[in-house]
Amino acid sequence: MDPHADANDDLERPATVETGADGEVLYRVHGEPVAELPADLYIPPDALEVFLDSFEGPLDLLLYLIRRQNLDILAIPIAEITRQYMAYIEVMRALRLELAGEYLVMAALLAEIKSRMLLPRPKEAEADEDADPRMALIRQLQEYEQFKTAAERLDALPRMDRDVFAAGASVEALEGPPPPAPSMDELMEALAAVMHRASLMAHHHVSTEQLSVRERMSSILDSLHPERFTDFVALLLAAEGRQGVVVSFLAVLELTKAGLVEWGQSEPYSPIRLRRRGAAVDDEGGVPA
Amino acid sequence: MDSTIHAPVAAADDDQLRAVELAVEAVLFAAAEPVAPRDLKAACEDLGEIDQALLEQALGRLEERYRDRAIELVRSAGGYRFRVRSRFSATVQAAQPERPARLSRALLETLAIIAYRQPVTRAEIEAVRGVAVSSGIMRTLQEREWVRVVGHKEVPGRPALYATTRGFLDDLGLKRLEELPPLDQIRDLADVASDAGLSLAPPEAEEDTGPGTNQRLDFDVADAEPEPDSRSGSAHS
Amino acid sequence: MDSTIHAPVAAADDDQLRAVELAVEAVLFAAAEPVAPRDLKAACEDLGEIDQALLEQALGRLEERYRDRAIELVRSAGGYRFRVRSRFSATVQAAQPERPARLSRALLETLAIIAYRQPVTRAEIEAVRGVAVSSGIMRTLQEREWVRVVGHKEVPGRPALYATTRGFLDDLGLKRLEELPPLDQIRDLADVASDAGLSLAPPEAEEDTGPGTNQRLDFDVADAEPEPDSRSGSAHS
Repeated sequence: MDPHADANDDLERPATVETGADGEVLYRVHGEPVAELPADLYIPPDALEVFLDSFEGPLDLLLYLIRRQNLDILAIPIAEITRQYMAYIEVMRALRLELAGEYLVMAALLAEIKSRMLLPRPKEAEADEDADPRMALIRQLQEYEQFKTAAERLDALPRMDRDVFAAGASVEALEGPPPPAPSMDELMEALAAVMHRASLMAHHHVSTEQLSVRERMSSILDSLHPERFTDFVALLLAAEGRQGVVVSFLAVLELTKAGLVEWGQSEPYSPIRLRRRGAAVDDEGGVPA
Repeated sequence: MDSTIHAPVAAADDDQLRAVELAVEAVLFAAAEPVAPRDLKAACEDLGEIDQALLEQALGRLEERYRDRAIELVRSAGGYRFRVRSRFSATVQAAQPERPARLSRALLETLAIIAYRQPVTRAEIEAVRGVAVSSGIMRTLQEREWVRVVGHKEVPGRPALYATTRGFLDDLGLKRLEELPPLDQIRDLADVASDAGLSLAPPEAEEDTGPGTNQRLDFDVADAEPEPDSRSGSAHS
Repeated sequence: MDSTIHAPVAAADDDQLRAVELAVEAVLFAAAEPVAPRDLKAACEDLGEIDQALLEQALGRLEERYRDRAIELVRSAGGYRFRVRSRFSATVQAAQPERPARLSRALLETLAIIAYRQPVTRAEIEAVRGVAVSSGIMRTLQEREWVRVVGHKEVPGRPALYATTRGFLDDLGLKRLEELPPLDQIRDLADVASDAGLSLAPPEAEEDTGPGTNQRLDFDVADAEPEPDSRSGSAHS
């Protein structure tokens, strides 16, 4: 890594990506082309982020660099691999991709190993594995690869609910003491745990909406028929007043948005009617009302 | 006694009938709830043209097959399913070493998500939980009559849409779903609990928090596919 | 062909065997999870003295009974269960098209390290992977009941020690941890020392560098007691 490049530099002099005359992409960092970019590094710029995402960390990236060239981990050419690794890091930094700290720690480690390899080795230490400054890294890479492979094999095993399915039967006919009822605090505790977990994952947003609408969605869906249209007005209860109408209306809109109901009107200004989307649950004669 | 001309035809039909019988058997044993005839037919799509008569013949054979067994094929409004015969009630109970006094965490989480996100499919529940929901749990929730199927999403496979029932509210002592604590309150509890490593204080279920203060879980399920935690590994520092 | 004296006895045995077979069938279909042999015996306690041999005979008959069917009787770490035969997986998937989300590589690698290195701390997992393990992954693994905390390491901070569960083996249809695919051997430096032009002593396991290069699969979960901490007593307080 360029020892002069620090984060502030990056911000002030953004890196650029240009397309050369021959269509080749040129990466520039601090205005200087990234000279050390190996010819086989080329990655379409828009693919870089995906590319980075596809690595599980610096060990994974190193392993990729080694394996791609059919090199033996045990004989890892530190100088060459370090050069390639640094080139990747530079490009990622140049593109301002968020880089986990571990990648930079590895860069420092590689640089250190490289410099130690240049030092003359004391004779008496030659038989000792410590004599090879690459040893610890080699061990780490071997070990990581071992588990990376194990993970792939684990994923390939037939798994319940994905590849194989349990066979069960309903126990509805059975008699017995009543099952424990859910208590409110148990339920809330479980929900809190789900929410906490979900908040740790990207893509999950929690937004507000009236729970009464959710409940109404279920009851409307349940009362609609897939073949007959029902008047929207018939879904309203006078006793619920204005708020009930609003809730029902919102519920119908939500159901529409989810593609669960369809609207119909025989002619302009005639009553709005709706039905559940899709054919009857049952093929012979439908469900009993 | 009939002409030999019919024999090969009968044999071919027999193979198909047996194939349909086994396919239906597989689907019914794996299902969490009764399966409608049209969904059974759809599952047998690869076995050639399946008409109503053929399906009923296969179901008839299945029924016959399990006549003397511990389970039976039953038909209800929603479709067909296998059910353990009632005379095995005591046997099944005896096998449960100590009846769980508490409901499993997975079951409670599933139930809570259905309550706040209904009507919801199993895949949507799984996307929120981040882990699979077994057919067994969905079956249990329905058998305890806390959850029911209120429809099917019109996408391939017609996944069931689940909602909570009257019985669920009754068991919690609620009149309406909106009497459940609002989500932001639960979220606060979650934060406090995880910080302190404490169990959650029970929210005041009896108090009517009133309508309009509730929130829903809007997990953008469509965007969550296919790897709920794909980014969490490398992006973490 | 035999004397008539034996006939009634044989008949009685046969009745009992059939009763046990049906009881076991009922219990297995009613259970959502694999059922341990002792729970199967408990279910049959009204049927007279049930020894291991009789139970196994009944299980054998059940296995035979379903030989040509869409489901099969299988044994995994937690006990016995019925499972849809894998050749019908596509049929079941056609009927339940909502596939569970794929597991991320980060999660699978973490799970693999726990499976082969257990009991293991989070820091040890991170040392192998070279990156931080997110809380989301550890929670997901525990929520899925594939991983649990079996104790705490007696070092400053007393970090949790993680191990895989019986449910993990059940979900993979395995009886013991040893049935996992073996880890690749780590090659010795001596193998290639000459190629590399180096003269190095073969590496030996370094006791203090923590997780060594040897595989450790010395857990027999099948025999493990239900108490979560049974194996970690020494690691406790």
